[in-house]
Amino acid sequence: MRRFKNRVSWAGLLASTVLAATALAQDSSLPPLPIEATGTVQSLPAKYPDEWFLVHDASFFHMSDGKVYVIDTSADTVAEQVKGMFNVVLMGNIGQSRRRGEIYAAETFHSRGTRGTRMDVLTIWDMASLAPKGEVVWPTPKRYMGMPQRFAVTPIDNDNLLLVVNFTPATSVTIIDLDTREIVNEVATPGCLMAYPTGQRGFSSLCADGRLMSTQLARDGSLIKQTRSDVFFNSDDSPIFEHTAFIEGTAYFPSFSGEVYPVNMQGKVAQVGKPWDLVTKEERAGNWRPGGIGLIDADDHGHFYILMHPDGADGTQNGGGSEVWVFAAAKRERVLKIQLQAWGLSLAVSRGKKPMVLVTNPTDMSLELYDGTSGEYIRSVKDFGQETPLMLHASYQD
Amino acid sequence: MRRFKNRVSWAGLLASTVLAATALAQDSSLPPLPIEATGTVQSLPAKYPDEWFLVHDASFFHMSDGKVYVIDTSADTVAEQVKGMFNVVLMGNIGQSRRRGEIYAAETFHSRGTRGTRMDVLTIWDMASLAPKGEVVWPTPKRYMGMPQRFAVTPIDNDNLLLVVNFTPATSVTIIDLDTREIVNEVATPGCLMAYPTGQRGFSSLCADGRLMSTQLARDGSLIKQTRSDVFFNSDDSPIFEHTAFIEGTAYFPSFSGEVYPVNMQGKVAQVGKPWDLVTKEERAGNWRPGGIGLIDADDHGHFYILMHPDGADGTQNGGGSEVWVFAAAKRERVLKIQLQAWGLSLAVSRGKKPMVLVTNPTDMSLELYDGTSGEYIRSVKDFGQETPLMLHASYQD
Amino acid sequence: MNFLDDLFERRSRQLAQRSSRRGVLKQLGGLLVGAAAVPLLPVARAVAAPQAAPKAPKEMGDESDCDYWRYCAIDGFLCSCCGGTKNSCPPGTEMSPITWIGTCRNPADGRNYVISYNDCCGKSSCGICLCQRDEGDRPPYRSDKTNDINWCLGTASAVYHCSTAIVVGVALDKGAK
Amino acid sequence: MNFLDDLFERRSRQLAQRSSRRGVLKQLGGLLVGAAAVPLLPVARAVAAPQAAPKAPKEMGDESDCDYWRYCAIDGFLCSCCGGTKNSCPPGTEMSPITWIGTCRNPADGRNYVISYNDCCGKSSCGICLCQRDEGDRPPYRSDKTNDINWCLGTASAVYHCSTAIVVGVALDKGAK
Repeated sequence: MRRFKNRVSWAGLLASTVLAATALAQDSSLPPLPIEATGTVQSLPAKYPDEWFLVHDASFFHMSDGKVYVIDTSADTVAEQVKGMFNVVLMGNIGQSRRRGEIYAAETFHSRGTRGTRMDVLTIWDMASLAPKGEVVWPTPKRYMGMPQRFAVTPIDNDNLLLVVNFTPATSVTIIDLDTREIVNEVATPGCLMAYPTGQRGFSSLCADGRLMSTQLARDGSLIKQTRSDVFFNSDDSPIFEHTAFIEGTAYFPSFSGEVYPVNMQGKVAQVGKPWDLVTKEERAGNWRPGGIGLIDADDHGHFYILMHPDGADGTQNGGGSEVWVFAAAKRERVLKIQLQAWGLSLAVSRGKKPMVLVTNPTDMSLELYDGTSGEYIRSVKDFGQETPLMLHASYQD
Repeated sequence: MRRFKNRVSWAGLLASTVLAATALAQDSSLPPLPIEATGTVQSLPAKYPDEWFLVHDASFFHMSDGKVYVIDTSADTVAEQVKGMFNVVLMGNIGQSRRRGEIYAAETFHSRGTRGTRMDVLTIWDMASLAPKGEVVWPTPKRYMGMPQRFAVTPIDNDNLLLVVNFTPATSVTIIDLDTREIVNEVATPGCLMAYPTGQRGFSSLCADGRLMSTQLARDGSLIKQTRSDVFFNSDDSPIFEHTAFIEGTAYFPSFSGEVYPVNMQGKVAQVGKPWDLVTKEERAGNWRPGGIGLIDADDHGHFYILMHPDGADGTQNGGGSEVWVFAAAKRERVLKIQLQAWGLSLAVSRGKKPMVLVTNPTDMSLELYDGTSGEYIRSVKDFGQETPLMLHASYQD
Repeated sequence: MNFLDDLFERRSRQLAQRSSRRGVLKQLGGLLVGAAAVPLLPVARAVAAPQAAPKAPKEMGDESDCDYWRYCAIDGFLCSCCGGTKNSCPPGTEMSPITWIGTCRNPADGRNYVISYNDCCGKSSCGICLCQRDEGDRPPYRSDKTNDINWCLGTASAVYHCSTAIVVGVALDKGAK
Repeated sequence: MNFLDDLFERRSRQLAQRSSRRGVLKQLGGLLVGAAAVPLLPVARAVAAPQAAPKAPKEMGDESDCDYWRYCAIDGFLCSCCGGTKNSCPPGTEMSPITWIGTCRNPADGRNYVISYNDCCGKSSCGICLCQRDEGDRPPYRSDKTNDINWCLGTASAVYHCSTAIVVGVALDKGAK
């Protein structure tokens, strides 16, 4: 601290740096360094390793300059952790296709930065080059803009079709053919939002009236049928989060109050199962509840991970939690509690044999990595230029 | 500090806030609040008071989202200090016309945010409405992009013409008719940069070979004559800053080493006067030097204000200073030293009877206000959403 | 110790406020289908205060404070801190006509008022006085109650700047949200 | 005490680094007039190291550290920290062909090398490892020596992302800058 109170030391610091850099040993008999090529640009593997995450920094204070960083969480230093980035403008959303090696980003431009004509665009990023390889422009701008979501840009049908959620506030889903990169259809989803993959070629949406609506599509993206489920929750009194984790075709939707609704998405129509408790009676007395933005994710071993906080109340549901609880979904059993270093706002879980949990710590907007099996804290990812890394994605979101 | 270590307190904090808001006294016999209009938008005076400044936050970490805040430094709270803002995209520069009540911002857009077609635009902001009232588009993008400058967007000729500096790296000045809002000319300034108002209808530029080049224009913006001065400094060994303060038609250019060059800009051609020392022999021994970005500005009383730091060396010239020194220019006399709270990177001085000095403190990117007469620290302006407020402008830059 | 004060103030703000795009502005009505519609408000239009009334309508508190009564369901940057006021936009922005409605209790008269949270749009994040109060907030599928959506809809620009809180009536009952 | 460490690290970076748009990339030559030109470099092209040489060319230090020898005149975000390397761009960016040349001494062999600081362009500020070393920096009117200019010139996009430091030859003399 003293060095910042001492007003003359800063310049001195600079000067000493210079001296240090020239005071090393040297061997003048070494051959000179060769001339190096200019114009070299790095590339990445077409399929990202399990330890890599996509970190979506919506830049809440500079939304025109949102960023998605590709982060290798297995590395120790920021220079090794950061593999690259791309911009996503104005509260965008992303999706991924493992098969195509592509990342899809729904974003919005204005002809004069923050004003002028609005243009909604799906930008298709090549995972290996991190360069744009195509785009799809909305005929009328209407894409969903808000806090980042996992199921607002969703590939389905073995990644032949891409679904992008719209909100004007009328709700619909734009359907894009990923071979031709053209919009093939727009399906209204009255009163329902988001696009959770359902069956071979369909999706479900959560409805304000406490139902799920399942939409079946034909191969060309045309609408076959829309089916509404029975009412299974009350969005006033017992709301569920729009965030969910998929395990073997079942989507687990947590409720504000600490239950989880398993929804079988393997058929043409979502089948809502019986909810079960995430919390014990004692924990309920302490008002332990789920909370956060990207608050739930799954690993490859049948577990889902969810941010939990005590003293929950009306108003705490978006604030994150102090612990991550891990559940074996099929057994309805909690298998681990991870005490976070400070607090968590969003999380994502890596695929593969050794699940790792990456958590946004909102106290300093760093990311913290935890061992998903032992709960051990591994390391932090910080100082990567982030402002508000509000949504995390495992490198493949199957 | 304890409350952040206590992991359950955050939710409790929220809850108590809610309780506090409902625990106040009430009088139910009061008539109800009237229905209020929607759609109301505030406006500002056409001529800003002396205490107002334009704070240019180039947002170095989010340059697509640069901002200029209009700040009333006479107010105590951020809610009263912030009068409004507008965006300036990608390391823009601004100028002002008191007569027209306009702010000019040179900015750059790309058709896809950070990629696609580049477009350079001068946006004309109405000072009263802070809305854009016109724009001028460059036929070929070439405007100067870099750290913010005071003399890259310069009105001259009683604000009939506006000069905007270009750099490709070829250097030129685009001349805009402010009545018609059209580009009327582009004048090459080979080897010379910036546009310092000179004479009735001209400007001077600083040249790499240590000269000034003065350009005279006709009423329609066409070129009459360009005149190069003698060499008066060496840009390798005795460089001067491109930043300057105008006092009664004379521009004071500080040198890296602590001299100041008075340049009479009242005639058609810049006349370089004899340089004089800003530092005493003792101060020179301590390597007191000027430094910073917007490091010099003038008041209405013949004084200029300059950021100074001790232990100066090659490499410290852009880093700012621990003190502001005030000089009576005509007398070549230092009249005040202001010890800054921590450090200063840029400054601006208000017009009018009571000059006030606003300084960017780079340790927390706040602004600090000092009395220009007594040197007394008045208040800080902070928490206004700033990232890197690198250039400050008094509300009128005559 | 200004550095420390500053730090904790900042951490505090981050903890309390950055955790969500609080609804900023929200939408009238529930199931809007096909196109924007203007549903009926759960509002009894307040009678204008009589001119000669011995008592005047009253509010209390600081409108640049997140705890101010009108902000019970706001989320975003307070326009009061951005050159606007609690019920008007900063210069050069445009007020969104599509909003979310909250019901807040005025502690001065004990009444519940319907508050329309109109966003101001067309300039980027004001960045000042970020205020997150998630009371009654619901996920975005419940669009009439969500604050996670950008409500700069129906404006020339979709860019969010700050949020206002406008009294549009007295609530018929406390439950109306 | 992580909060404090963090704070001071941040302050330190701010003080040392944020104070200027360090030249990032700079331009060959002095008085470019009318159009971009490629002036002669003060460079003796280094002979490629002989294949069977008993000794190999050598560098020392951490290329993600601002103190690394090649960065003597750099200003900006180090591409080494952004998914690139000291002499290559991060994925999906484009290297600017127009650069500023610095002369840095390699402490491993005691030679002065001409370093070309090529910007990588087309994505916004990498935001990592901001490195400001103003040695030899001159104001923008001295464009061959300035680091206050955005050198994303001649690229498809003018948006600055990070800076590289590429060995383009051995300097004829120490004074060449």
